[in-house]
Amino acid sequence: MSAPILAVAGLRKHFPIRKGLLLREVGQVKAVDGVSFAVQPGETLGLVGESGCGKSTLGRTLVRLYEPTAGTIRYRGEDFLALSGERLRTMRRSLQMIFQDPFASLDPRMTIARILAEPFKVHDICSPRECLERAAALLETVGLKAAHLNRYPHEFSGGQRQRISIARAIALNPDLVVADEPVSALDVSIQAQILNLMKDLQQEFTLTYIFISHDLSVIDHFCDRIAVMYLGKIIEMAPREELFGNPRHPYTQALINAIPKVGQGKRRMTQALTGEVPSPINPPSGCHFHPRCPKRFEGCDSGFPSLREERRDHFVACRLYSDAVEDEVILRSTGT
Amino acid sequence: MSTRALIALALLALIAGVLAYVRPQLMRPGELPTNAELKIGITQEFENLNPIVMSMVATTYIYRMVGRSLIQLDEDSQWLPQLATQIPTLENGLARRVSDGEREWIEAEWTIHPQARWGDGEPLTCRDFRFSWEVGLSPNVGVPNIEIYRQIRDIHIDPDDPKHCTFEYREALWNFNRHHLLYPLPEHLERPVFELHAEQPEGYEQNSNYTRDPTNPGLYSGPYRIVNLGLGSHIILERNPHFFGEEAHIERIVIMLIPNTGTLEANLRAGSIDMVSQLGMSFDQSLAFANRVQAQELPFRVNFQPGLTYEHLDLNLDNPFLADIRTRRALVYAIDRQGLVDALFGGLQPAAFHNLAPTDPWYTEDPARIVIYRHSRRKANRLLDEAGWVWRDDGYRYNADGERLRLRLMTTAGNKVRELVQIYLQDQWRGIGVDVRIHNDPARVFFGQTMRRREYGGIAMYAWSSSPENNPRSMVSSESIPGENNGWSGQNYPGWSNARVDELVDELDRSFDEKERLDLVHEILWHYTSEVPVIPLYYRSETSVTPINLTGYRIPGHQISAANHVERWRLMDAEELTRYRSDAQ
Amino acid sequence: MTAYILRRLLQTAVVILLLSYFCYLLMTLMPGDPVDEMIMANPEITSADIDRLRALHGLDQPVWVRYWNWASSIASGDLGYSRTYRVPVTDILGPRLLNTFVLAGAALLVAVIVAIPLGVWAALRKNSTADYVINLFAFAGISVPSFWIAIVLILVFAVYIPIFPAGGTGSIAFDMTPWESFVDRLKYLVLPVLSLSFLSIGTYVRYTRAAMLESMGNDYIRTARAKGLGWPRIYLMHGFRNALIPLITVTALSFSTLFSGAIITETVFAYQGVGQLVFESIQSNDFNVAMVAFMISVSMVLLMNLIADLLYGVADPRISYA
Amino acid sequence: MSESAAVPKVHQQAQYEAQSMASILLEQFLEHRMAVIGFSVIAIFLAIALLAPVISAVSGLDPDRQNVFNRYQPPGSHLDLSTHERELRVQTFLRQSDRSELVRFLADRELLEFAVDDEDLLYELVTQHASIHLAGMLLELQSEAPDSARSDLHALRNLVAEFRSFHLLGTDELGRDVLIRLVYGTRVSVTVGLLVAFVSGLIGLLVGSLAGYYGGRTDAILMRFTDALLSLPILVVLIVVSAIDLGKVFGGTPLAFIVESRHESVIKMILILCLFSWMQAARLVRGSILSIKEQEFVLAARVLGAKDRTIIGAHIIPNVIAPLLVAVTLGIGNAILFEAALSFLGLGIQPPTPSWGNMLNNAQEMVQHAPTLAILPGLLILFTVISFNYIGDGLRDAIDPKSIRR
Amino acid sequence: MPESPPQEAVVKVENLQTTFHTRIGPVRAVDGVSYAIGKGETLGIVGESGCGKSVTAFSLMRLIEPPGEVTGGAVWLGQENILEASETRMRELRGSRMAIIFQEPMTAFNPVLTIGYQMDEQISRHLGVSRQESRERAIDMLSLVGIPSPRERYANYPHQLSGGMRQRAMIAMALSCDPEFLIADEPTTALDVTIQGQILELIQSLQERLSMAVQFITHDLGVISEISDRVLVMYAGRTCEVAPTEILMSAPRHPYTSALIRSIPKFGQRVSRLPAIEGSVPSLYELPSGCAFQNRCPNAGQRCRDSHPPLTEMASGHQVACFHPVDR
Repeated sequence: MSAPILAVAGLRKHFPIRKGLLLREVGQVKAVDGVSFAVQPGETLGLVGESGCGKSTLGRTLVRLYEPTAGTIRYRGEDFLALSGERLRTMRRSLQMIFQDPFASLDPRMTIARILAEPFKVHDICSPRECLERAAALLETVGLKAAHLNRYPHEFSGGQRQRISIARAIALNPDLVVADEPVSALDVSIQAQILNLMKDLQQEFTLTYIFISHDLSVIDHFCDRIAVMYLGKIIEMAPREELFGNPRHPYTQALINAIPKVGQGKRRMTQALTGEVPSPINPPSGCHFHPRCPKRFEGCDSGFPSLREERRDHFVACRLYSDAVEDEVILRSTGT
Repeated sequence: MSTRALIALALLALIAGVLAYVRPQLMRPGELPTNAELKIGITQEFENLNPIVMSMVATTYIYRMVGRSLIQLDEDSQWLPQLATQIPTLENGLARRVSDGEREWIEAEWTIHPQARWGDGEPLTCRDFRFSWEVGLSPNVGVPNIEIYRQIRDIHIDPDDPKHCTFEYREALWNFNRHHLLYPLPEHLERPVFELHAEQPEGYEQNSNYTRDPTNPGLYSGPYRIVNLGLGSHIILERNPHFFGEEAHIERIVIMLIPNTGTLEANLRAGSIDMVSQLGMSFDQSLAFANRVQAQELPFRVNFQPGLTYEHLDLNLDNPFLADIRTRRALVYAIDRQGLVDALFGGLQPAAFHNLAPTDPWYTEDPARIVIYRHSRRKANRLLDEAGWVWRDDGYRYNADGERLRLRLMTTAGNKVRELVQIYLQDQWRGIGVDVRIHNDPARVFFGQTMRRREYGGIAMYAWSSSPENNPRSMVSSESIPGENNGWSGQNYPGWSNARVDELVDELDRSFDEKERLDLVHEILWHYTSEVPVIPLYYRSETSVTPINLTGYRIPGHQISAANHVERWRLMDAEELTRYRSDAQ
Repeated sequence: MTAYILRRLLQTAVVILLLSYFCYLLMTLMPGDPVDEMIMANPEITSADIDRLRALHGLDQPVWVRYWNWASSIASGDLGYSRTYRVPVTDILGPRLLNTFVLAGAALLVAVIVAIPLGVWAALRKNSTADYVINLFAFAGISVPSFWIAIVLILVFAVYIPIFPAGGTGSIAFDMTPWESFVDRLKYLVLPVLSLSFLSIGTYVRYTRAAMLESMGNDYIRTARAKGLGWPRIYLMHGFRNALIPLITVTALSFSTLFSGAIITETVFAYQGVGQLVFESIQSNDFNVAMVAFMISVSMVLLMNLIADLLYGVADPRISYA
Repeated sequence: MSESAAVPKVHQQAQYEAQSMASILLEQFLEHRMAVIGFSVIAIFLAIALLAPVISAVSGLDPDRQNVFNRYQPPGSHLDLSTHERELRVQTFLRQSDRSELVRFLADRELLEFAVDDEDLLYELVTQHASIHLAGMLLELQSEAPDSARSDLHALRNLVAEFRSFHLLGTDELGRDVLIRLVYGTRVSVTVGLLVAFVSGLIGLLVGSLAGYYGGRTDAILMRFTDALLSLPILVVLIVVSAIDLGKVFGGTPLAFIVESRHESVIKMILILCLFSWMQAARLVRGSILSIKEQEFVLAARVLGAKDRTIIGAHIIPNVIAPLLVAVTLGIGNAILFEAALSFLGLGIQPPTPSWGNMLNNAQEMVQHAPTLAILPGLLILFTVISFNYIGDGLRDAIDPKSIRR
Repeated sequence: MPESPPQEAVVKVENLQTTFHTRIGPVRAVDGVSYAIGKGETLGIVGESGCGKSVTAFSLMRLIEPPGEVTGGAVWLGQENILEASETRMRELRGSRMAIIFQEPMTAFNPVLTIGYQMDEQISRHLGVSRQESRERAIDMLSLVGIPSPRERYANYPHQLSGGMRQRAMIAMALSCDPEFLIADEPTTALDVTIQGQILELIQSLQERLSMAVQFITHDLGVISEISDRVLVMYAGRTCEVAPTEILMSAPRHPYTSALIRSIPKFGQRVSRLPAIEGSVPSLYELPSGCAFQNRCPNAGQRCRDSHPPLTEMASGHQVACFHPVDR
């Protein structure tokens, strides 16, 4: 088992809710609430969940766009959260992010040349002239033409912009890229192009991806290992075939069941999950999922079940499989 | 009406564009005002009419209609008794010089008019004067000018006749009897208030009947009394049935405060006021209005009367440039005062040679007694040449040190006439190479700070208004130069110091001989005009607009306003007016 | 809701307190003081007199002492004494306040009545000639100097076509019936109200138009059309109802502008209102009057802000004041 | 594996021409008809303002030259110069070079027998006669003049020819030409407007960026302060503040030169207006920063490791500038209006410096006697402000991100 | 269950053309689309963004606003060509005989009016019933779409409901006047996958109960294949292919349809690389002459560049607009 490139333990990100004259904290949005996992070099970890489950917050916390409330992030064994200043800036080079909205993620007032040269400028890597050359090379790497360099983002289609975003993310030769719903804003015919591009880049630059999406089909296609999130917590995590072939958690089962499947013809949608995702400000007691769970039983409403390795590399947090309730146990790193 | 208004609004832009070429339509006020009511417009704020604390000019104007003082000045600048029956003088024996060997003072016998009564019928006696004197000396009452009361050491009321009393003065001054500013207060109404609040600062003013119950008829002793008072808005007067003098002709007088001169004029033309008092239009406006009255035969008369107000320039003698008398004289010579008054005032405000007004009995224009500077740019230039100021190509003069002859000219901001004159002067002095910079302060800053502390650096323009036969001590005596030593008192703002003049002002106070006083004054004037600490400009004229049928009206040209004779005002009817006009022709 | 109002009132009170000190400081930073008024009126006043009067009025004390005295007397309900008019401030302020409310209220009403239909019309006929004309009118409204429009109004309606009085608050007469005096007051109000509302009309037309355009571009308008609703219902209940939300704020917040405008309007028309009084009292150093009027206006503005927020909540159910 | 094989080629999108941001904005701005008209008006006014000295030189009109005997003349008047002004000119004429031959010649012609000395000859000559006659007289003398005096005589005749001036818009309360004063007034008013808007935009940018970027307590304090200032009735505050004497504020400091300058009141006006007109801009900047700060492109820059300074400079400021520019443009109009209002009340620009506002100051009471004096400056203010407002409107439309995306 | 062409069409669209008059010139957003939907049938319309599927829906409701305009064709609702109907008549039809559900339930509801009010105005407008009756009906509809405690929800504002509930309310409102024709314009795109399932189930069950004709618009091939009887594929404003769902999904004939189906990741069918369609959808401003798909099409020939391929019937109910259809 090789050393994980990224190991996260007990990560929490709570957003305070402030109110009143003195802006006192009256509550917290527990967007990420005790998440632990590890990523092996070169693999693609999928994070899947419905809106509001905290997957994007988790992604942003991983690259320290948000400072976590608690927990640790170790990058190649080094405590990423302890870094600051110049060391942090240097470390950032190997940890990049791709954003969801191809329209918002490019500064509308910059040319593509400036956008792509920015990573080099920020780290003072090369002369302006060389920056431009590198930017042109990047553009070609992601399948655009160097001639596009002096255009503005608004002159490109969504797919092209997402290519530019990807180009910017890989500019500094990162090891790990967090991709936050990189294809969900794109047309179906463009999705495939981008997914293929990302795959190609992964091979070419031996990238590790953390791929965040709400679309199980995309996740299924793209990821090696998948973590399912619900209200700030990982409730199931397993390699792809294992998870989809043998989902254990009732929520995962319901999710898989809800996916509309192409080519199966008209069918009656049944067994759809009832109810909706509760608010992360006041999550249900016990297992957050229990109010919607078709298999709930007595006891599900007290103590959140801990994430346990139910089978090899298959972790589930559900009382159906173990009575263990979560405490501050930090999970050992897992790997293939 | 609203339809008309709407249509008019739609045409607004069009009308505005062509206005310049449209001859304004004549607007005739409906009918001539009658003796039933006269509406007077003023632009200056007035306060409540407590005579002892009033300090605004508009208030004194109005007060003259509702209250009387001990003596008065008539339109010909003659001192006459008003509430008194007679003015005591040394000559008529009612006053005498008294001495206890150490000090000398005067005692004078005053008798109040036997018919004099307050508006509620209560007799007006020496007690009321004694009471007002008491109040005036109270440390908790904000009397503007305490000297009026302080000069009297005591008032002894005849125990048998409260209408008769003796004033005991502190000093023996020749002008002891000038009590035109000594007003009675109705003791029967005001004493209780005063006694209740005497210990509290401003307690009397705040609780006086003049403040709390201004329409109480017992507060007023003049031909009119107040029936309605809207501070900052209007005041309505009606004939006082208890007035002891001749009965007023006009039944009701409404005084409306319209602070904006343009609006004032529009109101006059629209007929919502009949008359504009002296405290109304600006001079420029009056001039233009007079032309219009003539051209369009409007039923108004525009009155101009040169007054005691003397506009002048103070030269700061601490300024190194102005310390040189040649520079000062050059500045006088360079100004065409006659040209100034002709051009800006249509010649209706007379040019001044010195500080005394033409209506003052002490006035002189005799070239043998004063120095007269007739406009001559050449003389001015020569003087500056002599003083070492040489022309440079930029059109200004420079001294040997390369300093430009630059002076700051200050006046009260917002006074349009002064600002006009200022610009005129700036232009005139540019002609002799003097660079004059204009810098104006708001009036309160100008008088409260700039002048009082003599911070004006170069030249300051403002006016003095003094009663006739007034000792100019506070303007010319070296003791009156404001400074630390005298607590910034006095109005010798130029900082002029002349030992002989100091002697002369002292002598003037002590001289009881009219002829001798005249000589003393003229000697002061000679020094004053010769050394030019001050450049006289012109005497301000008071202007007013009256309805064409108003008779008995005259602007006196001194500080006791036309309203003093309000009971003589009369509005002729149309027939009488025609007769009057044909008589005049 | 109550808690919210209380909290806001508390905040407002703090702001008013701080602003009052700031204003007091500003006032005293102005050179000169009330006694200087007397000096101007009376050249024969002596320096001793001046010092005596200054001490009498407490003007020789340091600023914060004077502020403290002033503030504590205000707190005890005594608004002070006007040195210009020599009466209690309440006596002079009361009627003026009423006049200004009448003026500002009428102007606001006129502005709203004129501007909102125009704005809605312009929005519904976007890019039509009517839209251009209304826009031009609105731009003229926000661009014209208010004193100038006042002068032009006087020139046109009081001088050339003399149908309205040139200035003043009302005729001074005894023998008017209540109806006559009402009409009389109305006549005096027309020109000031016109000139004061001109600016507001411009502002409101622009905001109404923008809000209406924005509202009409929303998806729910399409829903309303898809439901088969008639145009009046779509415009009013769906379009305008939503445009109202920003408008309420703008209207309430324009109070400050209206007050500033009132100073000019009242000065030009010699209208006896607070605006003119503030100007006069600042000019003549009548601190008590100026401060009280000033504080009233600031409080009004802050109060209007609060009311705007509350109305916002009424108009928009999405806002809650928990 | 090779890139070309792995990465699908994207078709060249021929439909987009490479276009700079500025040209896109320009194109969109040009679509706003009123904004273009407004811009042209402003351009003309600016040109007039810049060329004021040239206009003055060409027309021979001077904003400060008085003609006090010809006050309040209606538009289209032909007037003679004031005596004083003529004297001044002769004085200059005499100082230019030795004119003794000319003076002697004129004296010989017994035109000026009463004069005291030679120099006064000319003063008397030019002040005693109407300039039309004078020019005729001098023309007649031309043939008789000796060679030595001929050129001087010619020069004198040219000088005299200028004594008659034409006043297209009439004269004001001191007989000054209204047109040229309006031209110079444009200078002052527009300068005040531009400077105030620019400086308060800068202040607003500073305060707003501090508040918006750092947030928290800095934000709370700065914004409460801004809100408090906004709740003040601005005109009242301006009235109070304009009474404060700069001389006392700057006395003894290096800024004292301001007080000494000819344009003290202009500078004071600018300072005062700047102090109280940055709040809207600050709020605007703060608002846009708050939204831009959360935009993904800023997050992306942070992930790249960009420093705060870089992010502010490269991403936030450029994106804030555009809306700020709109606010500044609209602010120009407001500043001009405030300047005019204060000058109208006599608290702003002090005479003799002409500004549109102070030209109106005197005009109100004379509105019935000289309506042009009241109408013209007001119209200019209206046109200028409305133009700036339309330009602002056009800019706002142009920079609207919705329209940039097409 | 094999689908047969509808015997009696509730709605029939013939050669619909919708044009937008833009600055650059007129743009055909919908160009000659024809189809018919029978009672109880669901027609799925699928395509990428900008292909004109929503514009088709709005054209049918005559909700296109300037600068857009329906420039040709006919839409028969029963015996009536509604493109020629007066606006007054349209107002009667909209919301009563034909209704639409929008993509984003948050913005489609007026935020400042209660759900109940917004339903009432439609019910009382079309059914002319009393306040009380319309209220009862609205509450009935709310409970019909599975909203718990409908009486309370009736008085709620839209923001007080969750996304799924809002969409249910939207459906309740659309169906409140018993429409015979329902357009669902991407009704589940904004929803989470579990909620999407619920909504799809609801639409299905309601359609069965009310036997409406449903036009279901989406870009999601998974959704479309699960809900619709027939599918119409649009590309750049034109129809590429119409076929019964199962046939289309299993044996698409148009190269675009075929590539599109292959390019999406399908759950449980793993491939190492997705066969992507190269390039991107051409802008409507600069459509090439001939087939709009020519630049991305592997089969394209000269003929494709010269002229539009007509929609031809390949098999019963299977029409394809292609000169070089994919062989199966």
